[in-house]
Amino acid sequence: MGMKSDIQLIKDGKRLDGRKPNELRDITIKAGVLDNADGSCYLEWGGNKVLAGVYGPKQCLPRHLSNPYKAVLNYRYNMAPFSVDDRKRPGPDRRSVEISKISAEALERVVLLEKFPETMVDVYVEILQAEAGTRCAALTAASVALADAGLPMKDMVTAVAAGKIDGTVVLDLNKAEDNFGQADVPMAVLQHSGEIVLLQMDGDLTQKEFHQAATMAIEASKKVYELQKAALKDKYKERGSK
Amino acid sequence: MGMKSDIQLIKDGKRLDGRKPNELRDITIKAGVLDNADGSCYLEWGGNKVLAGVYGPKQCLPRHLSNPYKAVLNYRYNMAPFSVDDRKRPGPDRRSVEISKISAEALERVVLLEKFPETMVDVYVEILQAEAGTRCAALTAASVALADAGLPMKDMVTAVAAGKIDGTVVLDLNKAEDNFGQADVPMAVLQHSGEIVLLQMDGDLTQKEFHQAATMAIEASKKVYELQKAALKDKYKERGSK
Amino acid sequence: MGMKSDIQLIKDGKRLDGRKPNELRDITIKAGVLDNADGSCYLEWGGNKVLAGVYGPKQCLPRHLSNPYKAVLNYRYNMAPFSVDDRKRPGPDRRSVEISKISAEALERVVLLEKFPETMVDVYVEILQAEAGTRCAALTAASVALADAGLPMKDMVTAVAAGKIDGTVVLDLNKAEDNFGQADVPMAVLQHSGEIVLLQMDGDLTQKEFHQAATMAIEASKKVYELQKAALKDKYKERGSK
Amino acid sequence: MSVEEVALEVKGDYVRQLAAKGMRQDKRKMDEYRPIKVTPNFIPHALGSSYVELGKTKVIAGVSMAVGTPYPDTPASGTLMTGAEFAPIASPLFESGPPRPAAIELARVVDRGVRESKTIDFDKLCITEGEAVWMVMLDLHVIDYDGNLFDSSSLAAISALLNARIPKYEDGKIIREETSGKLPVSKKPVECTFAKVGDVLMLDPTLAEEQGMDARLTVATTEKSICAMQKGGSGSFSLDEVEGLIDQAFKKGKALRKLL
Amino acid sequence: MSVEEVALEVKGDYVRQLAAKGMRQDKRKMDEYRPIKVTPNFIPHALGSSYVELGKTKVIAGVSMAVGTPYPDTPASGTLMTGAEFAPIASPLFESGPPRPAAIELARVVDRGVRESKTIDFDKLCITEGEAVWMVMLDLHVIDYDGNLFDSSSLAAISALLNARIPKYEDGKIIREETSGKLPVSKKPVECTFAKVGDVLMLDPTLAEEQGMDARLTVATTEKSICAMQKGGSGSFSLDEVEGLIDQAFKKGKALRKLL
Amino acid sequence: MSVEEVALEVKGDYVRQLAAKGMRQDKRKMDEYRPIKVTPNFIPHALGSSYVELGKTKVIAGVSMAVGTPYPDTPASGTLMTGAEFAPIASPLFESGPPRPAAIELARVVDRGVRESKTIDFDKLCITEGEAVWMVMLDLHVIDYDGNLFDSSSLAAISALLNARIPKYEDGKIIREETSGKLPVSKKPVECTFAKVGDVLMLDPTLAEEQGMDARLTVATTEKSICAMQKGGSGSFSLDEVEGLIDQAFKKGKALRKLL
Repeated sequence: MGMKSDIQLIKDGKRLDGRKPNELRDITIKAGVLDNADGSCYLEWGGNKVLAGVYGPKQCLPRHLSNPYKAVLNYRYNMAPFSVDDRKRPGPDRRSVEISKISAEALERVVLLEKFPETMVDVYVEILQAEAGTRCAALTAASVALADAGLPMKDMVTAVAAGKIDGTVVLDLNKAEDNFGQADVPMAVLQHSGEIVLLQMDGDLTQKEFHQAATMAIEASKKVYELQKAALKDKYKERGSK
Repeated sequence: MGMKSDIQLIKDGKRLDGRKPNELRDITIKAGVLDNADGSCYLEWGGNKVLAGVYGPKQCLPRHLSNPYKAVLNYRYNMAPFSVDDRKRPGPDRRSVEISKISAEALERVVLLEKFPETMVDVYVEILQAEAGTRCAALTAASVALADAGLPMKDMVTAVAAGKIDGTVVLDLNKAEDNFGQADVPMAVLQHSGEIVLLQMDGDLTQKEFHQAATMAIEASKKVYELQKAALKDKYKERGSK
Repeated sequence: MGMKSDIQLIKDGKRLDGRKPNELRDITIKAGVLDNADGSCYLEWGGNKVLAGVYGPKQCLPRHLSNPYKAVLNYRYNMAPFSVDDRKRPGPDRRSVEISKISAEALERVVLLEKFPETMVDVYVEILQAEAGTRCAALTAASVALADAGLPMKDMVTAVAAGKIDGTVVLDLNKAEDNFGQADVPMAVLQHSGEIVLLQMDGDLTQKEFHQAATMAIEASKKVYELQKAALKDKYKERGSK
Repeated sequence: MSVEEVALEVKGDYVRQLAAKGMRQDKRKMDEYRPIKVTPNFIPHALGSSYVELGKTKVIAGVSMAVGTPYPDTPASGTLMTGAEFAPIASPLFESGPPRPAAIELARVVDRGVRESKTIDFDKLCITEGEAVWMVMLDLHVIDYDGNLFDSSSLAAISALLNARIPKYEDGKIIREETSGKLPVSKKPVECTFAKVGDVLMLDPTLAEEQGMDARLTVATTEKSICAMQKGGSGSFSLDEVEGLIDQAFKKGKALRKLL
Repeated sequence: MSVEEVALEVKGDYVRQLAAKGMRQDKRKMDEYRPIKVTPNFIPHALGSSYVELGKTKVIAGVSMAVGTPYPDTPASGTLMTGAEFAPIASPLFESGPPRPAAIELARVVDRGVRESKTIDFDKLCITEGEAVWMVMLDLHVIDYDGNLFDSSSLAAISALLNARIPKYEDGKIIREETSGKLPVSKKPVECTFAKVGDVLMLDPTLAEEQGMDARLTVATTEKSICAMQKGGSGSFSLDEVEGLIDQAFKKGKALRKLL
Repeated sequence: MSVEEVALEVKGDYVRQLAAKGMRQDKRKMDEYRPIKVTPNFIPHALGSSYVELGKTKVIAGVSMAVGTPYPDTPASGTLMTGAEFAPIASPLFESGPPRPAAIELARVVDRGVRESKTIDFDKLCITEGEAVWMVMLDLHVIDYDGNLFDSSSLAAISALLNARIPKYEDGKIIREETSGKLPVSKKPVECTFAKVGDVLMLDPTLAEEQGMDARLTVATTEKSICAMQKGGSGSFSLDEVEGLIDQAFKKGKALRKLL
């Protein structure tokens, strides 16, 4: 956030990539793309390319981490070395560890883990190409992959970010906006209950601006949710036609 | 030891910080300063600030390290990143590992570990501010923390260093003396038996000088021991008055 | 392989170190050189100095890696820090891991591991001085150490490399030939069955050249095999004479 | 599961029962902090430091500095790095070893509060553009752990930064004995953390309350703006709840700022 | 032993029974590849990339570049570094953590095929002799694993290198948005891997076939030469077998090269 | 507990019983070394090396050198770094992995003996003040372990340093094939290690004696001075005992020095 520059990010009410303030980037979602994983999802979101895979419920290893009341949900957000301009060294860095932690917590709210005590569910998300907003793209894809794996879920998790650029609250920051903008608010919302299960913010927002950003993100999440549902339907149709 | 310099470390029988050859730096000891630890001690020794905490006896983990005849004593000497001029990277370095090893061995002599088979006692010492002589300060504090934890002990471990600067044997080197001096002899002594349970030396000493240094350190340890005892008494008084 | 240079590696049918194309460097093998290891071998091959030690069969640890049908064979190829010009950092690098993997696989073919289910056999090879061809020297020594440990073996593993320099197929590349040559083919062969149990190649070879190189290496392995046998015989004689 | 973990679980259940009745173990109000004590410059040899007690939770923050090359995209700006160590001395629940997710999250959330408030003027930390800048290293050292490390650590962090001095730099060498002024720190971002236990929202959770909570929200504010937020835990918040907590964070933030 | 490992063991036994009758599970001929699909430039933001499907096995290769100092003994040559990650998304058999021996072997065998074929003209990657050269970093990312990672990964690798471009380098800075031409790649080395199951030699083993095999031979060829080989597994080959497989590798290599 | 560890424990008990009767397993006198054999220059390609056998204990020391920047506080002095590896080939008690406390202690005690005796003239290892100095890297490689690694390793270390040569350094490059003289080594510090078993003090403990001992004292001496000491083990020494052992160390040191 907040790198200085003379770049004007909004001109004549349009953003540099031509979007209106409350417009999402293009999103494509496909469920069931991997053969080994129990559930999977490939998602493109603007320039982001994200692959999610789910294994489980399965035996919890190492055993001493298992929980007698519910399944343990592990989430691994991982950037491929070639996903960013400067090669990302393999292995978890501090940023990945934090994103994995809060994303797991978001999913724990919806997956009926108590149905599978002593087991674990592994959610792996590979960021193949990164262009701002990967954590929301990853979590949105992971939610579809969990549903594709047939895991019982209370609701779908849909993640969208809003932010502030050139003093204006906008939806779904792209890379330039993320670098030179003034605030970013990644959120994840449950469609049926309206609950917020992931929320971060950094930058500079007044209470009013936060309200505007949060409302905008929640509104947009409905569109993303439709794409999540459609992806799962397409998958079942395909299966049916085979 | 032994960095070259033109600094004269002793002038007119006084050291740069005004001490006489056989004089200790100021020492303050307080027992029972932490809430979670079973026993604890905060100790200031010249510019050193040291915090010791003890947990145990408790279940020995991992189990295969447990001993059927006695408790295992773990000692972790750890420097806080901000304790030295150039930030110390977190995690054990080779120096810390060595100090931890010999300090554990020193304490094994006094704690009645055979009373608690299959368990372990964890001794943690955090160096918050370092200014020469931290291993002695740490071990002295650890001994108080063990007593504060109520662990049965044969004797108290009291550690003091002597050394040589400008050809003179002196007590308790400070930072400049440690850098530019000629020898350092950290020792830990049991007050009742006179046993030496920690002994290191580096630099250049004749046999005679060693005798002088060792005698000086043992003599000074008596004063430190009084402060250790007083700290424990104060703690009990405080408890009593609550 | 294939660093550029103006060096002529073959002159008048002779190599820089005076060898003919199909000539091995000097090889010395001694079995039973260590006291702790169950079997051991010290081998000099040109400028290579290699020490192999074998422990086992012994309890397989960690237990979950044990195999109910056979012993697990572990192979650790390790370069001493001073074995190469630029100090080798201790610990396995990627090259060592690969060599260890394929060398273990080569030995699995000959050791009757199925006689010792649930156990493991540890083969350690220390490269004390390295001068091209260490993986073949190491595997040849390891095979002698296994025999010295009394482990039942179908056959002896003998490893020799052939290669190409200045367009000519030659045996057993030395350091300059390895750096500036055109191909290297490390092989390990069983003498009685003629089976190839280790084979790597890098550089540039036609099919014909490969045939020539492989034949040359197999032929030379017979000489090395005689030295392996002699080393084991000498060991038994020595023992007998004690 | 260790004895300590079992005991903590029991305490967490108790916290939930109490909360359902609108009560807290230590009889605090829902929007009340435990006693707070800030001791700036606790480690006088360090360039900046502070020791904070928040109830039984105790944290030390220390500031170190070094000279390094700037990032290519900000060639005229100093840098900040924040680390947190959960020293095992602080709790039977901590173990030695590399920082676990919770310690990483703590360091990153404290870092974000400091960084995003733009309280440090990084441009003033430039020595030679593109070549040499001051690297500020902020280390959080937890020594006694009874919950709410976010608020205690961020208080210690900003307090340490406020008393930090920059050493002299001459001829490519750092002269630690001399100073070339104070670290340019202009604002006082503070973090307020709320736990949601069932339907109850409570400020400044203790360890037992953290164990019993469903979710957690941390809001970092300066006088006028929110500069960072972090939700944690497997529970959720409604947007109304979040906005209410932001409101509270602004109010409580003022009180915290007075301690600095 | 996990459920997956037990299941795989059973499949391996079945493969051996079938092979003894001259058959394969998926009815392929012994010298037949599974369907292969190569999608070059799959990660358009990367300097070079390719996505390869070989039956159910799926691998992405990506090329990154940086400027660094050359090795002292080759002061006028760029460098190549190849890494392979067995992401746990690819198989229940993979775990997170540092690269295991199999991943290291894969990276090194793919690297050797590329390097030894001299397909990259490293001299053209020199910027300033002895000071600055391009470092090519080739990363293999396995995302679905059903055997024969050698052939799929080396195909992805060479395909990614063939479409890789070099960013502009000016005044000591990399300008990623502009290009200073394509990576100088002249040949198309390809790798063919054969499994030996009992006495039967079969091309392109699936995961089950790898489980059931005694030994494995990988042969990397360019049009005219063998450039790398690697034997694996605890079984063995006769020299005749090796030479026969080299022969096949030249033939199959031609077909693979057409996919690039 | 492994079979080897149990066996060792039994041997340790036996050592204690013998010691109580004034005896040692191998019939040595209490102040007697096992046979010592020093083979300098054992690794001729290395800059310096030595192979030492002390009874069944076998250690190789090797010297490597590189050019690096000096420490800021000693800009005109070369540096020394000492490492020790307990290769698992040396004993069933050693495992692979990062150096354990015992290996670290060994390396540091050997390093201290060398460093504090000032036997290496580090000022002569300066190439360009503040910029380039020789870094001496001394590596201890234990290949057979039967106790008393301190004395055997320090002997190997000083022997290797005594035969070490400095490569030529020209135009910023190391020319290993040529030499620019010997490493400037002036003294022969040697270490003598004593075990205390019950009340008995014995020189040069074997592995079984180390197992049975209560405490250990290592004394490093040059001809005239003590240059390093290290006490180990959970037992203790009286000051009289320490002074007696220092006396012995001076006497035994003379004999050791003749082997160099």
